[in-house]
Amino acid sequence: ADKKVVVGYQTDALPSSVAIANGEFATATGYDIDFRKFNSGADVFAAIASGDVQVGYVGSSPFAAATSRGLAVKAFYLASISGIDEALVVRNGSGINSLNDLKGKKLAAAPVSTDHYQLLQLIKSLGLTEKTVQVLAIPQPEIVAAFNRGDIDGGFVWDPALTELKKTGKVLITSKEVAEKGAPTFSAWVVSDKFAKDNSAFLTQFSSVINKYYASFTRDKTAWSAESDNAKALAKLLGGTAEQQAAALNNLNLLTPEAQASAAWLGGGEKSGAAQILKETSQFLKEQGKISEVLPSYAAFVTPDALKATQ
Amino acid sequence: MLRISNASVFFEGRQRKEIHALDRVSLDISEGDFVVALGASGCGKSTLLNAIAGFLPLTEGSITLNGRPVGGPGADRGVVFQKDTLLPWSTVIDNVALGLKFAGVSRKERHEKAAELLGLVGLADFARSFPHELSGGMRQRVGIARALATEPDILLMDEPFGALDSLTREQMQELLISVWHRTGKRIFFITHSIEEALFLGTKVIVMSPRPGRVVARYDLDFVRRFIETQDVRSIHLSPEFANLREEIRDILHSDHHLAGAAA
Amino acid sequence: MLRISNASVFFEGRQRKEIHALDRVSLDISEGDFVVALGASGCGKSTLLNAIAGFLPLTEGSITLNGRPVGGPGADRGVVFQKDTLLPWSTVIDNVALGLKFAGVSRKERHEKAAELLGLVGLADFARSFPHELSGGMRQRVGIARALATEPDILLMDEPFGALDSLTREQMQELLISVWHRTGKRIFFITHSIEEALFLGTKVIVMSPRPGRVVARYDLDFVRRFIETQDVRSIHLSPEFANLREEIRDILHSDHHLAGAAA
Amino acid sequence: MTVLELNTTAEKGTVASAKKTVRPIGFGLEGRSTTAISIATAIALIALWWLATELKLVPRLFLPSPAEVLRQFVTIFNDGYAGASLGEHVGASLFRIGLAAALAVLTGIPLGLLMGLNRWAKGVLDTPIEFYWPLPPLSYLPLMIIWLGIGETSKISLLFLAMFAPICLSAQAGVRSVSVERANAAKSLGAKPWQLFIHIVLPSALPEILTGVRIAIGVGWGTLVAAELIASTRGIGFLIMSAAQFLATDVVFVGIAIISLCAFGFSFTLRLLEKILVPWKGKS
Amino acid sequence: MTVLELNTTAEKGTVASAKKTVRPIGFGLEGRSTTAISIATAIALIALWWLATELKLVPRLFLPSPAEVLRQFVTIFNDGYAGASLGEHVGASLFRIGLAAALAVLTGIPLGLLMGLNRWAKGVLDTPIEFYWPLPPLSYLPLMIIWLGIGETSKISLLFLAMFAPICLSAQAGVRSVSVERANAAKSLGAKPWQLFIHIVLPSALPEILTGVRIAIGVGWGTLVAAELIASTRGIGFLIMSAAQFLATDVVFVGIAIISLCAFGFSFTLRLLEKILVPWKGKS
Ligand SMILES: Nc1ncnc2c1ncn2[C@@H]1O[C@H](COP(=O)(O)OP(=O)(O)OP(=O)(O)O)[C@@H](O)[C@H]1O
Ligand SMILES: Nc1ncnc2c1ncn2[C@@H]1O[C@H](COP(=O)(O)OP(=O)(O)OP(=O)(O)O)[C@@H](O)[C@H]1O
Ligand SMILES: [Mg+2]
Ligand SMILES: [Mg+2]
Repeated sequence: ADKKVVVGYQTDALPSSVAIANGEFATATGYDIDFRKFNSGADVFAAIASGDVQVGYVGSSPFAAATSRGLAVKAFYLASISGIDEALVVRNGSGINSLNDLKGKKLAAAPVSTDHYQLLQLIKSLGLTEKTVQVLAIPQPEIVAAFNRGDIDGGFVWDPALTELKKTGKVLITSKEVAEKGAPTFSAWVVSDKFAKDNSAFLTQFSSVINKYYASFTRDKTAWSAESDNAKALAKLLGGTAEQQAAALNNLNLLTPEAQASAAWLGGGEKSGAAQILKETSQFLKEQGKISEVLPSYAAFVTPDALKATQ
Repeated sequence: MLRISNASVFFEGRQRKEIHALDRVSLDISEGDFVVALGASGCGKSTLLNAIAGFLPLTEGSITLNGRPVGGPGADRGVVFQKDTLLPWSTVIDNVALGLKFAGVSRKERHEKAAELLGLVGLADFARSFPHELSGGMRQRVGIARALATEPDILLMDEPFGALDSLTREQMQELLISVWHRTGKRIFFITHSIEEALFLGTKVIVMSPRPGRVVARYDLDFVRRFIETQDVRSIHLSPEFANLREEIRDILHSDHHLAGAAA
Repeated sequence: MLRISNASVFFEGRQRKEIHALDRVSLDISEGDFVVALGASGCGKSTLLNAIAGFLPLTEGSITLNGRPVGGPGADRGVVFQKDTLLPWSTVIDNVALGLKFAGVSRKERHEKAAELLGLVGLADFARSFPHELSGGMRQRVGIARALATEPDILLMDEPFGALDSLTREQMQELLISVWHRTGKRIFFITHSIEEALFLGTKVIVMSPRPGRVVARYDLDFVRRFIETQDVRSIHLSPEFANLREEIRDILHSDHHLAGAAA
Repeated sequence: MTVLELNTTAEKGTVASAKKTVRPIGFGLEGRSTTAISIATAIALIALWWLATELKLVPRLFLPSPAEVLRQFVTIFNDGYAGASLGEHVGASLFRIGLAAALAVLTGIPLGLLMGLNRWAKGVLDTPIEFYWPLPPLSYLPLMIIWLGIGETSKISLLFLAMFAPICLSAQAGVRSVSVERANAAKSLGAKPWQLFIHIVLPSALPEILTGVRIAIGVGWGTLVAAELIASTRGIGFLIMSAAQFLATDVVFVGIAIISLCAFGFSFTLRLLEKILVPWKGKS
Repeated sequence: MTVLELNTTAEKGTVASAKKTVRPIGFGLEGRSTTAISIATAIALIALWWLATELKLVPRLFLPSPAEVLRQFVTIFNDGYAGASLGEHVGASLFRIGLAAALAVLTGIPLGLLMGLNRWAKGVLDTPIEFYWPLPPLSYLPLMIIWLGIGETSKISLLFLAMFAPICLSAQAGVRSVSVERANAAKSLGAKPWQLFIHIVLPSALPEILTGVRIAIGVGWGTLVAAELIASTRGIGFLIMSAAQFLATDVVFVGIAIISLCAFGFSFTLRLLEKILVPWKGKS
């Protein structure tokens, strides 16, 4: 393998992560792949901008922030879209029983996560503002600590924090439901434009590997149970326990390769779902004063090419 | 009474050799005594003084003050050091008033007292100067004023006049004699000047080095004679004085070629 | 030749008053001169020495060495300080060898030289000790050995024998005279002992304080007489010596009540 | 041997008053001001920054131009950022750092001195300090929240912990530079232990303590972002983090500039304090 | 006035050799060991921890019991964690800290001393140091990634920056404690500027420098997690953060314990170094 590539990933549980652990991405593409773990999408983008990382896994919120600032990257594979793997959990005894009780409460989500975006969107859709509902942007371990202590009333989180919060609280609304209310999100594999231009074959093979694992996951539930080798491999790679990983996988909302490549998600240029979500997210972030510009079109940041080539 | 009995001190030297700095020295300092220690450089004078002051434990022997063993330093024994130990961050007057401050004397009172003492040692003009702005001799005089300020029972003075010119030295000697005479304080005084020792001491001990021991003791009354007559010159020129000077000189010279040179 | 012309120094004192430490002092130190400065405490002796050494700029006047103005300290002028300036982290022998180290002399050679000098000042046994393990007088002798080690053209010595007992002092005086005689070095020497000044100096300047100025100068040859006869006692007892001593004594005493006391 | 001159008349008559005074030639800097050079350097650095952005050596995203940062500063100054005005951000951070620093100074100095003097104090306190101090604040953030909540207490505690150790360590080291002779002199003048402590040990150790405080304040600012990760809604650290997460580099730069300015103010005060409190340094 | 005794015979005859020697009564601790007290304190603290978990004062999720942590340690020791063995994690962190510390010492000490001595060095370097040093590493982490990439360079640079300033600041402060007289003495002995630097300034400033290095190493460990946030694949900071993401508090505690242990090792070495290098402190 004389060609080198550095890929940034995060600790999300995805079926394809097993291929990171067992080296299948490398064998399938023939590239020397250096996988690096990042803690947030913002860090991934910083690394892509430095030129040290060519391919990365990110959520739609940091993606929107980065592209709005002019970073030349493209999403070539949608790893997942809003599912029930992320949810707003409220603390027992917080007095929140429905969405109507949120006024005057303290809620939290991890900074620049899609959760944070969805939580803010949710509040807006309820006709509330950040003046009436306090939204704290804190990392997940800290959310769990503050939740347990009773300092916050709810948290919009994913696993393992989700499982942890559910022990003393209940799910108020899931990410999927918020998406249906008009604030969809996704997570995607992105590639820097520069690298994409000369390495389309790599991206195709990379996508094929993901496809293979996603197919296995939808087909064969026992191969992905808590006792399975796959779950153990994930735990070893990402941390946590096999049970945590298996549970997290089950809450994913995955798209088929065909659906992704269609005009609805990546193939529709400006009208494709991913580009739309980016634009909406950017608009929202601008309203929030987090970013200063919204581009007229986000079509340049999505491409169905790699996926089409796998079919 | 301050009683030193059989005091011995060994220091740890280089290469595991001990340095025998003080060898079974016995000495009593009673009410009204003005004891002067004389001896070659390195013979243990400062070591003896440090032990009395409580800065140094003895290897053997004991030092008691009015019957109780000396445990550590205390305000009952005022010390004038061979080395400059003024506080660089305090003005001269505050340095002199330091002991009074420790004793809880009010600022006004202690400054009055300190100013008076500074006048006595000829530094009235330098009350607000800092020690580093003084000459070596002036710093020494500040140290003397500081030790006098608290009026300790015993004054321990380590070559206090070593850095002074002859005139200032004579004036300081007279000042010290008058303080001693007026208050009846006990004084333990180190000097390397035979004349000074003879002129000041009611008891003079002559020490010799390696190991540091007392080789001669004298009871003298030149100082009392001075108090009566106030005539320095006649004392210095008296035959007894000259004879004693030569005698002590011989003792010191007979001992060693150069202090410290012999093993 | 070292030429001091009209050197004046003002220090900034407390409350914006200047201290006039040196007032238009002129002095030449030529080949073979042994110049001794004598005067009351605080009269500006150390100030003059510091200016020659290059530690202190002049307010007015100039100091030139062989025609070139003195810019700062240098190895051509060796200094023995009034204060202890030994390096606490070096052994005695390394302290003595410091200047040789600076000059790039090999370790073996400089230790040999330093050991020899330590022998001369009577501290051969203490080569491996640290300064804090020495007595005050011993430290002073190490300082002298250190200044001699680099064989500077001019030796500037600020009360080098102040902390020494009379015996050691005499031995050190003789040592210094022999060094001076053997090498023809120029020496500028500060002392507060009239006898020492008369015995050592070929030129003696007498200074008086506030402002510090030269009030008398003498050309003497007692030291040369000593070199010929090696008889200290006869010099000290000679009538010329006694007369001069009284004369200088009178000059010093006539001046002030207590140096520094007058405004 | 003759009296050469007894020039009591020739040389008497004092030189006219109000003379230029001299000082012993110092060592190193001794009073000479470096402000002009520092300002020149600052200007040069800003010019370099401007040049780098002008020549597009670095993508705008990662090194905004001075003009952009200034513009962003004005915007934030007028409109605030992330739900609070600039004043509120700065005020919140200054309050936290200031309070934590005050607490660290008030506890760190006496405890450090005590540890330098007393075997028991040293033995008992050494273990916990050596243990907690090198721990990365990020690693125990959740613990701080569990124990102290998400309010000001935990943020200030975190800052306090970061600042306490450098102060305490330098106070300890300072005690070792008290000369034995000076302590002995004070004891002979009748100093009780607490007087020795206040009048000898403290001033002797002061230069080292002040260095420790300067370092501590730097460490404190450095920990600000970590502290304000704890569920903040305002603070400069919070501002920087929110901006960094959205790759708003210009806002990050505004935050950095503000921290620099504040830190510079602190540092300036401390230098002044050093000049006032320890003018004798190097002269003892 | 008569000679009382000339007891040259009575008192001569030396006392038997190999006598107990004495030392001047020191100040503060002076050599008395505090190890026993420290160990007792450590044991007491662990007992307290055990008790707190036994009585369930804090949820297990946030304060695992000593036994659990020990068990987890054994597991990690045997199986590694997050794709690397324990040895690799520790090795990677020690390498980074060690290299950064070495660089900081090698540059910080000479530059700091130079800044204490030279007006130009001070003027030029003061600005950038005063500027960067209080900046929270987390705030410029993204910039470091962008400028220096995600390799070892950016991690080591971050640690270096954190450690450089305390060392440089204390070296600067150390210069101010060089006594003018001592420097003058050396100059009169013919010391060239660089000799003055090496033989007088450096040893005089050494005690303060060593304190600075101790503080710097603490700061370095404290910055480790931040440094290893940058796309690491191993390192104790990485281990802690990975574990924290999964709320694996027992693993976090293992990481904390390892950091404490390593830091203790460093600190111990430095104390030893201090004893060897500056035995004269307080005696000059
Ligand atoms: N750095 C300084 N700042 C202010 N005044 C000073 C300074 N150094 C010396 N002086 C003053 O200058 C005068 C002369 O001091 P100098 O040290 O030259 O005296 P000296 O003749 O050496 O006295 P001694 O025999 O006591 O050492 C004194 O009045 C002293 O207070
Ligand atoms: N702390 C120490 N460690 C080791 N040896 C020491 C220590 N202090 C003093 N000595 C040794 O003890 C001996 C006596 O020293 P001391 O200071 O008592 O002499 P001294 O009579 O005061 O001499 P001087 O007149 O020169 O001051 C010397 O040989 C000295 O080297
Ligand atoms: Mg002595
Ligand atoms: Mg002098």
